[in-house]
Amino acid sequence: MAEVEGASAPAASGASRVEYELQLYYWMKLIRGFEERVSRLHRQNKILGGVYSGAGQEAIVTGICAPLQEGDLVAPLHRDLGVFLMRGVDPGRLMAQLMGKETGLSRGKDSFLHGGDLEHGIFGSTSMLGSSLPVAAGAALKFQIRKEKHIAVAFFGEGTASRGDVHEAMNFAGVRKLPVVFVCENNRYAYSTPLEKQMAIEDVASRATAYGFKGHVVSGNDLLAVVELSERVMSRTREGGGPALIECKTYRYRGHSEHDPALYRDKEELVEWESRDPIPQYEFYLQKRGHDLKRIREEVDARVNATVQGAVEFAEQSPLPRPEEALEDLYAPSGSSATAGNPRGS
Amino acid sequence: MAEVEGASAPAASGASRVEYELQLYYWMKLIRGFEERVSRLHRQNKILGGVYSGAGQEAIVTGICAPLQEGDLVAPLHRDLGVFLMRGVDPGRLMAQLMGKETGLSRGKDSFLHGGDLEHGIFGSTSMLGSSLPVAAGAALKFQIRKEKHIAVAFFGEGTASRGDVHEAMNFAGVRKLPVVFVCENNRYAYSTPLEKQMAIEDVASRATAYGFKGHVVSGNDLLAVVELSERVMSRTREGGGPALIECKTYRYRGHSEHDPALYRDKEELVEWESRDPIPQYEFYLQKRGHDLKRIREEVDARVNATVQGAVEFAEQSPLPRPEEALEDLYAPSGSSATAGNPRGS
Amino acid sequence: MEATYLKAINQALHEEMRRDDNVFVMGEDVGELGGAFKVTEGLLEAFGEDRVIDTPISETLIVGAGIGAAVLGMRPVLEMQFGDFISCAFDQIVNTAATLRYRHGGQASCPLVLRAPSGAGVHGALFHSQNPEAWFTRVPGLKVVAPATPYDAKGLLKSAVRDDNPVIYFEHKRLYRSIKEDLPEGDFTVPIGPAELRLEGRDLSIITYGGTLHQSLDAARIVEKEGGLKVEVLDLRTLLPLDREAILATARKTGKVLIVHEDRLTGGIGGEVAAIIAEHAFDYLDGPIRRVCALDAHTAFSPPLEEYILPNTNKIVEAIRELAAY
Amino acid sequence: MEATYLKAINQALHEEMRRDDNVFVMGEDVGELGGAFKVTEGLLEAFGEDRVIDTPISETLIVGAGIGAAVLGMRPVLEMQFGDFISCAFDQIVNTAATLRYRHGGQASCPLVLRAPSGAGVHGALFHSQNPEAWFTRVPGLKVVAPATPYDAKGLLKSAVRDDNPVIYFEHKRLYRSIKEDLPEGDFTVPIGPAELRLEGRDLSIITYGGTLHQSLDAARIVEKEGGLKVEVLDLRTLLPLDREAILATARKTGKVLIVHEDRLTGGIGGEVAAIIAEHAFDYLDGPIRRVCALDAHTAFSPPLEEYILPNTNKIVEAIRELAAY
Ligand SMILES: Cc1ncc(C[n+]2csc(CCOP(=O)(O)OP(=O)(O)O)c2C)c(N)n1
Ligand SMILES: Cc1ncc(C[n+]2csc(CCOP(=O)(O)OP(=O)(O)O)c2C)c(N)n1
Ligand SMILES: [Mg+2]
Ligand SMILES: [Mg+2]
Repeated sequence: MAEVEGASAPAASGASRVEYELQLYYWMKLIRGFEERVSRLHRQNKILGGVYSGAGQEAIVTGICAPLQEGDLVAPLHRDLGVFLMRGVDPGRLMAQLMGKETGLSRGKDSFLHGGDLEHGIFGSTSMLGSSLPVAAGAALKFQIRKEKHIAVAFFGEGTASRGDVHEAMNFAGVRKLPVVFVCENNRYAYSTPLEKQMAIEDVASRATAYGFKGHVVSGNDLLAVVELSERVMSRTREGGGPALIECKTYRYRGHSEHDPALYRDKEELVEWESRDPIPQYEFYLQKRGHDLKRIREEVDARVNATVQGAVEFAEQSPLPRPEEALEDLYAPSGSSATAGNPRGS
Repeated sequence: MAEVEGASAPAASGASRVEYELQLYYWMKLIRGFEERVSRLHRQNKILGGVYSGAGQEAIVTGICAPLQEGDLVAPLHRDLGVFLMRGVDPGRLMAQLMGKETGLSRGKDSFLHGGDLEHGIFGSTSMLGSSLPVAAGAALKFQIRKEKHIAVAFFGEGTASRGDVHEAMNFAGVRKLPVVFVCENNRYAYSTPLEKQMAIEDVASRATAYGFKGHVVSGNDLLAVVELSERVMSRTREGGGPALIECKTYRYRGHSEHDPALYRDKEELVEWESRDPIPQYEFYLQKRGHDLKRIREEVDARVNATVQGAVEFAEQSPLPRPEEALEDLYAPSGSSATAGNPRGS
Repeated sequence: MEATYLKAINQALHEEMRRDDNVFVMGEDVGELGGAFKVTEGLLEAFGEDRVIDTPISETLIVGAGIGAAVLGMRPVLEMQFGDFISCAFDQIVNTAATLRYRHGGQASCPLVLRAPSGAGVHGALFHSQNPEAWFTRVPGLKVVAPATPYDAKGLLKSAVRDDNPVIYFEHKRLYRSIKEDLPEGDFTVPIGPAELRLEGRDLSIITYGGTLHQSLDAARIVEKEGGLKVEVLDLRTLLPLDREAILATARKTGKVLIVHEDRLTGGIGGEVAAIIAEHAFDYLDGPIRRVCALDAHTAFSPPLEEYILPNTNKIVEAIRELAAY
Repeated sequence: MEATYLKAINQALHEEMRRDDNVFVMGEDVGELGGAFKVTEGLLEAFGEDRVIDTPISETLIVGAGIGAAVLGMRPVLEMQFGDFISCAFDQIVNTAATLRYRHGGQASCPLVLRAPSGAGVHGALFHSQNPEAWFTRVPGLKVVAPATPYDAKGLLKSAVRDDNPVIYFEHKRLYRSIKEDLPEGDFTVPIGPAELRLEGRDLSIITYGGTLHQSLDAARIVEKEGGLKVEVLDLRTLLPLDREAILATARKTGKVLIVHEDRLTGGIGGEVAAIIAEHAFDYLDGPIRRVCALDAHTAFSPPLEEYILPNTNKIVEAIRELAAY
């Protein structure tokens, strides 16, 4: 059985560590700021279709993505907008993606987070929950076959854990000891369905043993704890230690999507979880570490605002795709990269 | 972690228990005798298509089906021919099924064990391994909704355990505490694929904890142990104790199908397992209980031969279906049993 | 009483559950939430947790368990939260359910309904806009319906619940709240099978179903107004089995056939309909059989792309003019 | 060198794996066993465990993991042990793989091959006889091929491996050991796309693919012998995209079209082919477009039933006679 892992100070220290910790703060704030703006734009009808907020869960994406390296592959799910920001996708292009603009990741083809960006190591997942876990296992298989020191990371919700795809992926990862880390964001609800209707156990992480690897539980609202754990787990996986499952306990602030008032939830529960908000928790830590929080917060807020504003402006000024582009990008030009292999023989 | 459960004498005793134990012996021998004949008929081209022998695994079907009651639903898989015999399907009709005759369970429509017989509580599984587990869960759901004291039983191989369907079914069974017993016949191979390429753990049973119920491991070649365990587990499930998983460790004597010489296996391994054959083991037990084994064996062999011979004769004399029947039984007459519900209101 | 398409479905569920306590509803968030679209609203309150079952996110389980309950005499009405996710339950539908009776020598049946909210035009993008019907219309043992009006939505759902076969029921999301109709009081059904002539004509036939029925009717009115063309509009309603007689009757009557559906051109049901006509009404044809369907692409998200891909009234009007002039 | 259909596939795998070390093979029992049909025989010995991967029984994983490796530049050749089990991987194929490039704004590709042994006539019954091709030919983003000869089997597989799109490769089980052909030495490919005229004629066109090509050719020879009828036989080979030009050319040339496939009538590819002709070659038609296909049932097991359901040379001859007399 997995136990909740305690937070401890990050492994490295010194000046670069300080900078790194401030950078984590910026990321978490950027994600929150960006998503808040997205919700607003949705209300203003400037973003159409389904919008799924990760508000309250920012520490997870931040802590999980922080130790990633170039060449790693991540498959985010619908609440993981932060993954795009942290992996270096241009905020403007991301906002353009959400608005269905030509400059978006999918050039207007798909909505919200279903556009991927392999240049930044992001696999765009379909809506079919859980289907990205086999894909992540396959990416890890490539790293293994090629003896590359990369890892694949797949995010999924505790509701998604019920899908057969998740089982098949984890089992295969266990058998082949693949370099893949599965990250469960357990926010206790899947749309309206509470945890106890989703599974008869408390910790998704405890399923890892059924596949022959280790499951870890961590408070998903405690950025330090998430970072510390993900650094440790990922470097083990990267070094050939095989797959791992990290379960982050958290809570979804908003409705399932922006259309959902979430009346099925207890208001008390929300208040309780808001009191565990990851941002003030982390701010308290920074203060304890001797930072001038007020100054930092102002600075970061200004940077976040500017970045988000810039992204919105870029996206709004970007053109919509031309209608005929609907028929583009369905197929790769036949054999275009067939010669990119390693031709041997004649 | 599940541990191997030790065999002990069956719970009940007295004259009826003695008869019951002899009946178990008959069943096990009948299954072996019937399947041996099937293999032979296949070599003689009297049975076409895929034939999958359960030789070596007879104690499992026998021990699992023994405590079943009328009204329970069983979903056997490809190696569980014995389920049909034990549930009271006429051996002649079963043989006719294998020969594609009009008198077979599916009237010649499907091959081997894909014909079901709901009259005897047998759901005919498709070839798609694992797909019968959600069905069994659904049958159990019906028993639960209707407050009937029945159980559903689904057989599956350790290879099948890798399918997503198995996960979805077990998870749901756990959540709803359904009256369903999952029975894994772990014969260490799935076609040519050995256990260690199928999963990174030793016991399929240990997965039950991931779904909030208990997994049991038993020697599948020890009929007494299987019976004792299945009686205990099933009566608990029947009384509302929720689902359970029973894993029976065993070995497949023959190739994957009758077409397969199974060259990928070590011959030593086969010899080792043949030395654990369930029939002599159980014969030894009967002897210890004071039975005149020689007499019993002769009697039982004679009964088995007569039954099998009768079945073959019935099947061989049965007509093939008429060609035009190919278009029958695709659809139920519309609404034929719609009134069989419990009409209320106007 | 006037009812939206959505309300009509909801009413059918309430009434059928009241009529027969073998009927129960199962799916993701169908209980307290009343489903993502509120189609199952009020059922939990009326019938309790044993008959309105929230499942984990397990499409294969939903259908598989529905089958298990159905063979034992229950009448499950299963929901895919979006029709797109039907792909996750594909094997259970096309293999377990569709072959069940055949495999059991006619001694078992599988009376389940699988509701699948489908269709585009709501900015749903690739995975919330699909029209999966043609994957299933090629599978014997299944029935497939796709109502286009509140009346049919209610009547066909009732027939589906009472049918002893697995019925896939495609309800078009865009119609949920956009169309209303006066429904008769009391119980009524619409039989599975027969198509419905929505508009009589003589110059040209449109054969359609689901979301594009309304666009087709609009187009027919436009061309009549502008040039007096009398277009006949046939609503298939049931997609498996197809109403071959009605299809052939309208083709023979007008001699010119335009097939319209929101599903993609290639591999859509239109191909099958065209083939039936080209084989059995060949001598009556006065022009090519034309199709107005979604283009052969995924349903893209951005409005200019989605609009370009999907059929609409204008595109239908255009095609009518061309075909009429042939 | 003479090779069976099966051997041709095996050769293509050996040669492509030798040519490009991004190519690897993955599926159930593809390693030591060499696959249920021995199609992957010898690969493990030649290329080792990293490139010939036995998986657990997890069809969704096989395809999903193939996609994950493919987007990173590998070229997986995946095997479904029987094509029938493709239903268990359905979502990954039609949603993850087929939409991948579209969703990634053209900046990603998914060069995988999914081999699916399909087809009936081997006493395989309901779940070892299926012809699943038409489920996939309606999905943009996929390519679908179905070779009917050893030469095409080898050449199309090589093209599929080198193609940057997901290609579903249907190989007909009945052909594995029943047909042989002299194959040229050295590397050759057959392009994905073009159909192949197998027999020139003038009186009537048969359009077919896969297992029924051979029955169609036999039928053409029979009717020529008996009455001098010149039947043209077009082998589609690639089912997505269809070779519309070749289809229309033969239809325009002979004016009478008979479509033959082993897949079921309703919802088979024949409907789409007929629709293309009825729209674009209408003026050239001298008779109804006919189809000889499997009846609308599951492929039953018992020989009289299976025979009744499946198309065969006699049924084709019959249809040719009728259509020719029209
Ligand atoms: C296969 C599938 N079934 C259903 C849905 C509809 N759906 C979208 S999100 C969601 C809830 C997901 O819950 P969880 O995995 O816990 O993630 P969360 O939304 O809580 O982050 C559902 C049911 C889907 N997208 N895919
Ligand atoms: C979904 C699916 N994939 C593959 C197969 C092909 N197949 C039939 S039996 C078998 C091996 C099954 O192994 P296991 O579950 O261990 O049962 P056993 O045969 O050992 O009794 C395979 C791969 C199948 N029938 N269904
Ligand atoms: Mg959740
Ligand atoms: Mg096994």
